[in-house]
Amino acid sequence: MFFLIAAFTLITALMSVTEKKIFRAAIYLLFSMMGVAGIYFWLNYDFIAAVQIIVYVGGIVVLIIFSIFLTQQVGRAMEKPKRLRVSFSLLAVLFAFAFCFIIIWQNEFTNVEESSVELTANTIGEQLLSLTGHGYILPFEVVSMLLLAAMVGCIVIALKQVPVTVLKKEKQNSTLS
Amino acid sequence: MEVGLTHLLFVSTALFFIGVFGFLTRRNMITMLMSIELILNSVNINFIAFNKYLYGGNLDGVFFTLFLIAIAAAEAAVAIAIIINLYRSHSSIDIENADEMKF
Amino acid sequence: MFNNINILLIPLLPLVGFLLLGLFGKKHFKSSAGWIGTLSLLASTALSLITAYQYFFVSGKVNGVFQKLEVVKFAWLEFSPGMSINMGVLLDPISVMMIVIVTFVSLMVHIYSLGYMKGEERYSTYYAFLSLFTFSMLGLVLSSNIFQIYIFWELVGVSSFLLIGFYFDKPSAVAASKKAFIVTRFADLGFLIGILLLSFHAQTLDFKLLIERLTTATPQLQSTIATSFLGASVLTWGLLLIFIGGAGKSAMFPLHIWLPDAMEGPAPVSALIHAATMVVAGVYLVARLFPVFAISCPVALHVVGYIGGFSALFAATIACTQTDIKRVLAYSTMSQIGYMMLALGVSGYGGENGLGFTASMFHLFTHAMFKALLFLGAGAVIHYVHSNEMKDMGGLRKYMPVTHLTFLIACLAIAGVPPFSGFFSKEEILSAAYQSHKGIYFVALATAGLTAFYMFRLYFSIFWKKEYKTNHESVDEHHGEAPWTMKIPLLLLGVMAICAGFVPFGLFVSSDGISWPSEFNLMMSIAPVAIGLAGIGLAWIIYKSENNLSGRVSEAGRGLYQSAYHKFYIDEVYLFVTKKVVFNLIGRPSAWIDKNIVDGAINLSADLTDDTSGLIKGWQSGKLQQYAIWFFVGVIGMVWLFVYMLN
Amino acid sequence: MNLSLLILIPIIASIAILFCSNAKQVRVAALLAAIIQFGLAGMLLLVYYSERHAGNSAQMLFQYRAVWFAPLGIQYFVGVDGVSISMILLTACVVLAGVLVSWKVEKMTKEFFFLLTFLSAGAYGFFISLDLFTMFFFLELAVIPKYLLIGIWGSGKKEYSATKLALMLMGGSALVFVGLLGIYFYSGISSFDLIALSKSHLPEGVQHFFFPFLFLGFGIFGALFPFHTWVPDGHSSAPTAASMFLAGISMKLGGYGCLRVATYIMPEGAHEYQSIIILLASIAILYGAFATMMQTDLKYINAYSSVSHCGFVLLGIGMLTKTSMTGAVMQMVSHGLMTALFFAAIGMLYERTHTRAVAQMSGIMKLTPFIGTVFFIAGLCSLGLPGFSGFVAEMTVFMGSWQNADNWYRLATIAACASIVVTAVYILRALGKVMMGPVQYPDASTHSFGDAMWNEKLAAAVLIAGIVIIGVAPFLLQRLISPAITPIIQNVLRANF
Repeated sequence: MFFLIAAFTLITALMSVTEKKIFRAAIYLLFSMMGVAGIYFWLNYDFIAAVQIIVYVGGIVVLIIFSIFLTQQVGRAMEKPKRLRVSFSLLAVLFAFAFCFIIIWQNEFTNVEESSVELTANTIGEQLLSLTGHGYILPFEVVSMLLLAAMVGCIVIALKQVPVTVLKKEKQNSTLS
Repeated sequence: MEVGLTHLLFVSTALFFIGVFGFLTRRNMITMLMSIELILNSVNINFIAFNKYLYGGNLDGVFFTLFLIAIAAAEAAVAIAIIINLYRSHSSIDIENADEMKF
Repeated sequence: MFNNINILLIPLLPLVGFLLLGLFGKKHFKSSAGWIGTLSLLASTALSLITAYQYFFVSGKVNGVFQKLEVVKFAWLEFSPGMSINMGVLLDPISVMMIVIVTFVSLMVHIYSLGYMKGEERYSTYYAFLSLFTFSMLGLVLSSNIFQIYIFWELVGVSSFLLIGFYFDKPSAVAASKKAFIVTRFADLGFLIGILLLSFHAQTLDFKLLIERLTTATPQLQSTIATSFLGASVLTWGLLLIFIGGAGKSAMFPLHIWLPDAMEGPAPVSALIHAATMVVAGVYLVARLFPVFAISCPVALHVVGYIGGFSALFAATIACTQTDIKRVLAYSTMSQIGYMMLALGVSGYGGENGLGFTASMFHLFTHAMFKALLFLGAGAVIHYVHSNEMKDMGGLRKYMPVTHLTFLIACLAIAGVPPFSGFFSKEEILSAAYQSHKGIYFVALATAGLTAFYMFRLYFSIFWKKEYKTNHESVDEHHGEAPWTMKIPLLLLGVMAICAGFVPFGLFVSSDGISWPSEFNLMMSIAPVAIGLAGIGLAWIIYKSENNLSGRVSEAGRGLYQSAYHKFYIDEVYLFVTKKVVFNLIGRPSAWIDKNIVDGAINLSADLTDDTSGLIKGWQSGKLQQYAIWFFVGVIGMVWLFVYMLN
Repeated sequence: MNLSLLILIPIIASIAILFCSNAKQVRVAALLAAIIQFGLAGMLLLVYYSERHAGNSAQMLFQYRAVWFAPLGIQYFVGVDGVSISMILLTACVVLAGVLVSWKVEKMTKEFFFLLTFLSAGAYGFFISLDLFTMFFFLELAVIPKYLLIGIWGSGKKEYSATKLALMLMGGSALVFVGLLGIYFYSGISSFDLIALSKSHLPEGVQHFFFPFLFLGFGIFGALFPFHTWVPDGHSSAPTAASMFLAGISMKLGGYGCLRVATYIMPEGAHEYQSIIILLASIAILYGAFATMMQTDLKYINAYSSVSHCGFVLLGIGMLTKTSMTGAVMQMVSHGLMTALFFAAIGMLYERTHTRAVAQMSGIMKLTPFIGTVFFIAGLCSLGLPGFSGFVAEMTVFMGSWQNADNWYRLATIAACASIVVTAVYILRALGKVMMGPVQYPDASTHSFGDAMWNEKLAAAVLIAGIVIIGVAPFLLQRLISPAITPIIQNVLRANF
């Protein structure tokens, strides 16, 4: 079962980065995310898997698709990447992958403790909001702030009207170059 | 064959490098963003796998994953806002066209 | 004892005059400047005469020896313990003699200038400079410290510079003043290094101690003398370097070139500075250090003698051919100073042996009187004729009786005709030379003849030769010979030129301070008088009336005449050295090197930085994915490093 | 006496200048500040004397210490001895004269005077600091405004000159900083305290290694050959007051640093590199003088002569005798006053003739007697005429150098002495050409040839007074400086044995 899910995830991920049509790439990404969620399910981390599906599949990928709609004619093939760069990147990536994996392969992992905690939404929630022990209340707050900041930032960036003069200047620049 | 930590790490490493490959070769900013999402996911898998196999007694990996997902969401939102803004000014989201920040 | 305030006032009064006239002269004392200067100097003269009387006749002698008295002394600048510039007043026979000469001649010149400089635009400035010069000169002769003398040495140099360049809108005057300053500065370099050398070995700068330590035989002195450098003892080097300073100021060959050009200044200035006082500073300096020269280092003294003798003859030769009357006098001055140096050079130390020293000082004294008189007379002539050239003069004796008379007295004095003053001093010099060095004696004798010849050439050319035909009819009606302010100094100096010779100089000035009666040696005086009269006779024949004898003589010795007329081309040699060597071979390359090599290196480093940045700035391409690749490669590389290299 | 006032007043004044509403207020504020500073400096001298007279024999008087950054041992630590006081007096004179001379600056008056005043704060701070870090801080403070002063108000190729000056001086301070760090880490006391450092004997190897950094770094400020080339370009492009500050004060920062920091703390290093210092200094003296001979621009003439004169400072320091070091400090003061006067005179001339080329001027003395006289005095002081400060300073350096008995060093001294002749040549050339000679402007009325204005007269008077006082009564300055040299020379002597 794991191998199936893993293969599915990797293949869709690969398709997603090589597909020429951007919309299809986004769809492949969606599948890849679901594959990752599948791995979480397989590991019995249901809660994480659910969050993964909700945030990634339901949120981020949809956001990406919207932005594609906003900026692109859907279905048109994207410009091809430069062959030199592709081959160079491929070489580098393969080498690095081999390198990293050899390190991992050679490493003996020793299990420190057995899984003893029942992973339910309840335990997660309690520990997330507790002040003592392994409580994560502070990071939780920080993340909340971050999300707020990100939201505000998004609005500011996206809504800002670019001044006309800057536009003109940039046009001139582009025509010049 | 017993599925172990190494297998999971293989998946995450592969995913990571697929993301890197995408990041390096794609010219469209949205697809580059998608590659970054793949990279982030591979990190998440790592966290979860280590938590599961090595530190079963704790939930730290889980929490990091949760936070990462939250941050990824924020990051994606900001990135897309930037991309859209860039699209407005440049009428393109090709990364090759956005090279004003040079010498 | 002495009234210190009086002595201090001697140099300070002119200083006050200078400050007063220099700061406020333009506005407040435009017309009265001359009188202020003259009066302050009159007071100064009176004080110096009083001082001289007190020193020579009342309290200068202790146990029959004239003492070196440090009347005033305070530390002006202390370098290190023992080595300090002490500003002070040193009274000894020669300094007392000098202050009398300086104040007297300066007073004469001040009075004379009242008439001579009347109506000048920068009248007050002129008097300010004169006062400055007088102050510096007095400071120089009264110096108790070798560095103090250097300080005033420089100050007289600069006042000479200012006065030569008084007519500063005349390019020739500017050039002459520059030349005078730079040549003497060059000589002063020697002086300075000499001071450094001597002071290091004597461990003091005060004359009294310096002379004492460098003349008493101590192991230290022995080792100083034994320390040799380039084949001569350090002491010799020091003294010779100091002599270079003196030679520069006293226009000894080959540093004489500034003196003839210095005649661009007003005539009274030439009389004061370039005849009577400043130019003898070199002689004074050697005389001041005379014990050191004579006792510890006779070699250096011989050099002084040779250079003096050569300069005397050399300058006398040139003087025979010059046509500018002030230049003739300038070369004559150089020749006479050479005489004084010569006398010092042949002198020994103490008693009878010190005849040369006494003679030199004696000649300095008489020379100051008659040479100042000659210059002032020449000034009166120039004032009258408005020209410096002999060819514009002639037959002036009828028009300028007073000038004629006094000029004649001075000429007789310098020619060594008895009983005028020059006769006595020259006779002493010649006998001193005869006693110690026959070669120098004959040089001196020849010079005496030449002196008589060229002086009377000058005299006849001005006052006889031909009838005076003036080009300035209208001007002549206005002024007669000269105003009385100009005549009085001429007459006074004339009297001095006659009488000065009768002073029994040996009683006052001697090498070791002990009076000794210099006896008059009749035998010794025959030769110089004869040769002097011969010179006068020759001049009489050639220049008494208009004829072409002079042309024929110069034609006969054409080569010699031409080279003497061109001052033996010394100026040209200097010009070559300065223009070609110093400017083109040192100055220009230095400037070029600085601009191109030193600065070039700096600019090169800047350019290199610029080029390098041009080369590598392409890396900042702005292309995100390039950055990513490098980042990625970097990370991999670092991991590689950490995993495989550092473990 | 509170030394911090010396820094505070210029800073307050510069802030006040920013709030002034018109040019006149700006000028008055700057002048007031300069006068107050001048008064303070004079008072400092008096208080210093009375304190010394009362028997206070501490090395540094009026110390004030406050911790600035405790973890690194950085303090704000000030105090003065005779050397600092003479430098402060010099600074006060030059600043006052500089403000007066630039009375007529029209372009961006407020910014100009702000920068001038600010610059002076840097200089004062540098001279009173006893903590090396504070000292370095003020050193930097005194560099930056110069870049702006030259770049904005300069003339000629000002951008080039300003950049060159700023870069070279920054390079110098970088070297200084390396040296400071070396001292800091190897002294073993982890402090920048100058007094404490001077008593901590740095290991010989450390001294040999770090001395060049410090000396070279400060040497660049002090126009050490061959790093002097910022001097001619910077001086000639700078506006009058900036030239005065540059030559009168900035170049002294270098000399002061070489003496107070490099030689004082690392005498062993100074001894090791003595021959090189002396060689470079005597080259600078002679070669600067010869290079001056060929210059045709008045400001270049003075700038190159500054190179030559500052060589005396380094020579005096390099000779490592008490007298020569005293002479070096005297030369700093003297040269500061003299060169400021020279630049002021050149500035005044330039305003009237609109040229600085020697060949284009003639007979100025007739037209503007006052400026002519000032020019003469500056020139005569420069060629070392007794009665002016240049003479006593140079002679003290010579005497001191001669006390160093090494024959080669004596040769260097003779070479340095020879420069007085060359100096006479170029000064007299300039004087003869510019001041004397026939009047070249037949229609003088069309040129705005007035004689000096009140501000120019006052500025010249301040500087001339300084020059003459030192020249006539050098013992005043000498007695101020000489005791302060004693600790330095003691360090040097201790290092020798």
